[in-house]
Amino acid sequence: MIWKRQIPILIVTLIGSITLFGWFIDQPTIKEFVSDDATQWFDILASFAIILGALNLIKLQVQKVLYQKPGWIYSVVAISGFIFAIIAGFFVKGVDDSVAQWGAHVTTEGTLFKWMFDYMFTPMSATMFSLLAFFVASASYRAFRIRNFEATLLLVSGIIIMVGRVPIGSVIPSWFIMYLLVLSAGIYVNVWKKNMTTTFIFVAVGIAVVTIAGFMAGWPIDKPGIFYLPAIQEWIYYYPNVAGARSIMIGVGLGIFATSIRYILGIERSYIGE
Amino acid sequence: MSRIEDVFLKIGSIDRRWIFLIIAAVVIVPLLFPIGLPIRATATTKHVYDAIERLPAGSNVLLSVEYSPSTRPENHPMTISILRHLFRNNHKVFITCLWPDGQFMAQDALNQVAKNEFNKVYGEDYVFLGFRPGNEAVVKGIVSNIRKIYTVDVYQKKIDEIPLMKGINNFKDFDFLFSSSAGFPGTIEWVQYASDPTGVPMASGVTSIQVNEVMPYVQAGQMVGVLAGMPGAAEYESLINQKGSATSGMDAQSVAHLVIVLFIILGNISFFIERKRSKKY
Amino acid sequence: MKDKQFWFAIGLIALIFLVYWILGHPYFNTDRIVMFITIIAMSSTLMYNVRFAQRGGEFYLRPIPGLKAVEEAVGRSTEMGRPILYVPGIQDMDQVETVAGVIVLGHVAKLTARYETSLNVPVSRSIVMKAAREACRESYMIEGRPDMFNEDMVHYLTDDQFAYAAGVNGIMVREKPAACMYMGKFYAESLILAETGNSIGAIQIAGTASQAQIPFFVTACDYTLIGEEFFAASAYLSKKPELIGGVRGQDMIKIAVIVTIIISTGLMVLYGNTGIGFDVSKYLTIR
Amino acid sequence: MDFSTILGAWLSVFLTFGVFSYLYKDNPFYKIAEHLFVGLSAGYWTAIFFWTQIQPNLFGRLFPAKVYDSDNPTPFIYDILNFISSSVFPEGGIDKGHDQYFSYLIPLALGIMMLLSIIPSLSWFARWGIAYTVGMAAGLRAYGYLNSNVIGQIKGTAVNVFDFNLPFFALSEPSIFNNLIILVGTICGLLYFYFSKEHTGILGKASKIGIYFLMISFGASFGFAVMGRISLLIGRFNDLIKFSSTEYHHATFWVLLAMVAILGYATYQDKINNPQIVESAGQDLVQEEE
Repeated sequence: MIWKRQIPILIVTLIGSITLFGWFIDQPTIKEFVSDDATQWFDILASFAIILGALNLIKLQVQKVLYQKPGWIYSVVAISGFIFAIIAGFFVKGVDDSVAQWGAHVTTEGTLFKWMFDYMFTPMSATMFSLLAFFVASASYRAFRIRNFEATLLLVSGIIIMVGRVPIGSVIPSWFIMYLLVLSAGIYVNVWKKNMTTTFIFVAVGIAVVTIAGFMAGWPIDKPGIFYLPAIQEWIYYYPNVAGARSIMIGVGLGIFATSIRYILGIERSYIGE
Repeated sequence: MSRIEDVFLKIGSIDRRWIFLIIAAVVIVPLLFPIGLPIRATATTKHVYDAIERLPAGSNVLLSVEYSPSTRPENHPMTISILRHLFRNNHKVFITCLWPDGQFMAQDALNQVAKNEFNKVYGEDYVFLGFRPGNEAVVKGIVSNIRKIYTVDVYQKKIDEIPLMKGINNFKDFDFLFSSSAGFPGTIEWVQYASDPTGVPMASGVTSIQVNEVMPYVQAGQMVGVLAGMPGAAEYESLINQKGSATSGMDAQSVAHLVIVLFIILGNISFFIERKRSKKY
Repeated sequence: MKDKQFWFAIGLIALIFLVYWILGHPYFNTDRIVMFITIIAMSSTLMYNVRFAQRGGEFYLRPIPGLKAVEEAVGRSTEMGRPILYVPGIQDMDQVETVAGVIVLGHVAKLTARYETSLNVPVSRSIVMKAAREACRESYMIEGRPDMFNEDMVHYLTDDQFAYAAGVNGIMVREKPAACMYMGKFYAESLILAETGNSIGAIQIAGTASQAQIPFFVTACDYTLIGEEFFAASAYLSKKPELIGGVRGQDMIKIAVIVTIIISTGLMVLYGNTGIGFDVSKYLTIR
Repeated sequence: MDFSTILGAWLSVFLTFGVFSYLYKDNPFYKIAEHLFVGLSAGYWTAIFFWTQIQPNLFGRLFPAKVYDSDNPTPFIYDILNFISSSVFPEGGIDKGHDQYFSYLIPLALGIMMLLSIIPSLSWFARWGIAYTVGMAAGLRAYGYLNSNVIGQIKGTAVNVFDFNLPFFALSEPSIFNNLIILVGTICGLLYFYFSKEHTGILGKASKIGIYFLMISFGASFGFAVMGRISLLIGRFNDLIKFSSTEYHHATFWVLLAMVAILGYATYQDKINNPQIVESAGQDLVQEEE
């Protein structure tokens, strides 16, 4: 029991407090250990953890094949992919020592490992991510709804950012946006007042005002600034967005601080499965 | 009026694979037949450009590459434009990577810019240190003693034999940091463990999805500026007036955005019609 | 660790530090003193609240509106006689969000036991399956309906992200649940799930702290527990003292942060316009 | 254009369309690409993390070339290892510029324990190594997040709000109005996540304003997320267009044609064999017409 539970907790508490108070110690030998050797050990153990993760992944696939679980034929594909990568990484370099020694072969042009990266790893990982563009498109059609005021605020600021951030946004004149606002205000007035004549008058007056102002100002594309999409977009993502993101950042920062302190004090023990 | 509403409802429930085809077409067509819309630089992109312009010639700049092929279309044009800008101003460039794939991305960028365009000398104008695992611990190690983490460069050549590395012991020996980042570890770790504790100015090029997480740092002055996604890369290409893949992608980006905004509006119109009808019954 | 021992230990450490400080605090990086004091103050606030909760102290935590929405959704499903679909995220139990997702599942299982509604929980990790089954069995026991619980309520689909999404979509389309709940850590597959749930007309309630997915859940679902709300809700339901104490401690620290912002702003305005006082931002820049 | 590049291009196009075929439905092409990716990335990570950290910085410090000629006990062990694998342990010691540090036997031992934990009965072996990484990460993050994400943000918000040589209102330059927006938005956003008191009265109004600021922030990240995903799709199509050129023997067209034909034929077969479950609900993304 000591080996499985007390010692890991002791390691977390010991290493955690050394690292935390290591920020404040100016003594050369301790500072050198905490900042250099301890971090080197961390890097080495992080590498072992990734390799362990990879082996666990493959163990899962091997079990699927051994117990003939449904879809085991695809697990054979996964295992052969793993073997191919191990061969390219450790056994077959593809070039002689003058071009690349062992170790540098993982990045040098012409090696089997680089070929595997360019023509097998890259297309699959890049395409996996680009699937999301299709899902976003179909979700924007079938799922993003203006259910309440908050969702409206979210979609409107999202649309302004999306259109204002790309070149086409700077081609749309601010007058076009003002006309759009007059029309949408007209629809709102119509729904609210339920009287066609007042809506008609409201829209007619609105359009007249915008047109006159336009002629007087000579229809500049980006004046008045508050209706020019790139300017609105920049204001939104530089001020209100920063305020919202900052309050989230502070909240998450305090959460991570609290979780880290609970780890160091041994209150939080999820890493050993409790 | 109700016939128009029926049409909207019918559109509202079409098979999602039609939407997939529309988006695919909307992206491919502008790539084959570019429109060439003008690109206007925004403030945060200009701040990065001005910060690098203000650096005295021959200063040491650390360029850290932490993205993978999956976000290459956004990050890679930034890395290439920044490299061009740094080499044009004759700065000394040091390259590290916090992601394993970053080594390949940096290698491609160096082949294209350092070797072919500027034919810079390896070991005197630029050094490629490569990837080290350990996430934020690597950043902390670089801040305290870089020579302990990198005893050899990416080509397994010893650091002591590289002339450019003379006098470089830790992060404070660099005059500026640019991180081309796509997530964890990346920009946030460079701010927390390198730039904030030492005061060395930094800027970053991030994927669009990460922009919101780093904007508070920009506003608080912990970062000089940020290149936000592919539009940010296109703006930087226009600032150093050397067009690249980001600029050519902007037309497709613009058209695709308009189509998605159209989808959101159409979807909500059919949503309102459904709600009005369900209220009646 | 009983109270007396605890205060004795704290007093001893404080004394040692004081003596060390008076002796000229060798090797102490003095320009990080503000950070040192902040860490000590915040840690002791957290520890005080956790111990207060462990000793049985009662805290008032405001009711989370999201949990009311969950109860309404279960009620609606019961009226319509259709099942409830619960997705505890796509990651493993080492993620704090998945642990919170399983705690909320326990609460939902109590409701489905009470209202005799069928519950369907597809998972993508084997350890999550074990934990979720445990939570459901326990809830059905507490509600006195062990007969209604069966193991297959919680079933494993696949580890792969998009194949899991395709599998859950198939369940939604086949069984047409009246309510879909997504509580845990999500990546891009959140879009596929929320969209199909929307197309079958189900009430959708989401809870996650994955910042990139919150905007999509907010627009696609009827109710969303945002970041800390999700953790507070699971702490509230788990009745575990260290979790409730943690929420309370963080609330206190949040108030301290707000007060610090207001005071520093006041000082900066005073100093900026009239020159009285000092430049606070110097103390807030810790090198 | 040598053969390996053309073969690579064709393979890359096949894998790209294999993943894209998921959009039609979850079919064997997608499953092959998906599982190949899972297996390949596991092997890829193992190789990269071994050759960039374990070999140079761990073995490099236990068997450095510097001590190889001296009368040190390690060369004897080293020759055995060199015999086993000359690529990992080259002749004359690992020459990465390290001195010899026996303290690195500790991370080696913890690392081997982690690898052994793959055996079910020894699964707890991994706990010591994981405890070290969890402990250090906690120590680093407690300071890093508090310094940059809390105190740094307080400094960014607490500025001289009423700085009179700033304009009162300006859209994208610093101004008094913008300083107020950030101050009020940050405080109200924080109050929204306050759980110890009922949100009524002033606190209720403040948290209402707070959720509006949060929603604008979520809207911005929504817009950026859509933008990022479209950029990735543009990147993929650029590659496909490149591989459709004559240099690569029009790889894109041939592979696309072959895949559409096979999938079309498979669906046609499904319709013949079992017409009633044509849209096989379990696997399919498409929802039947209501």
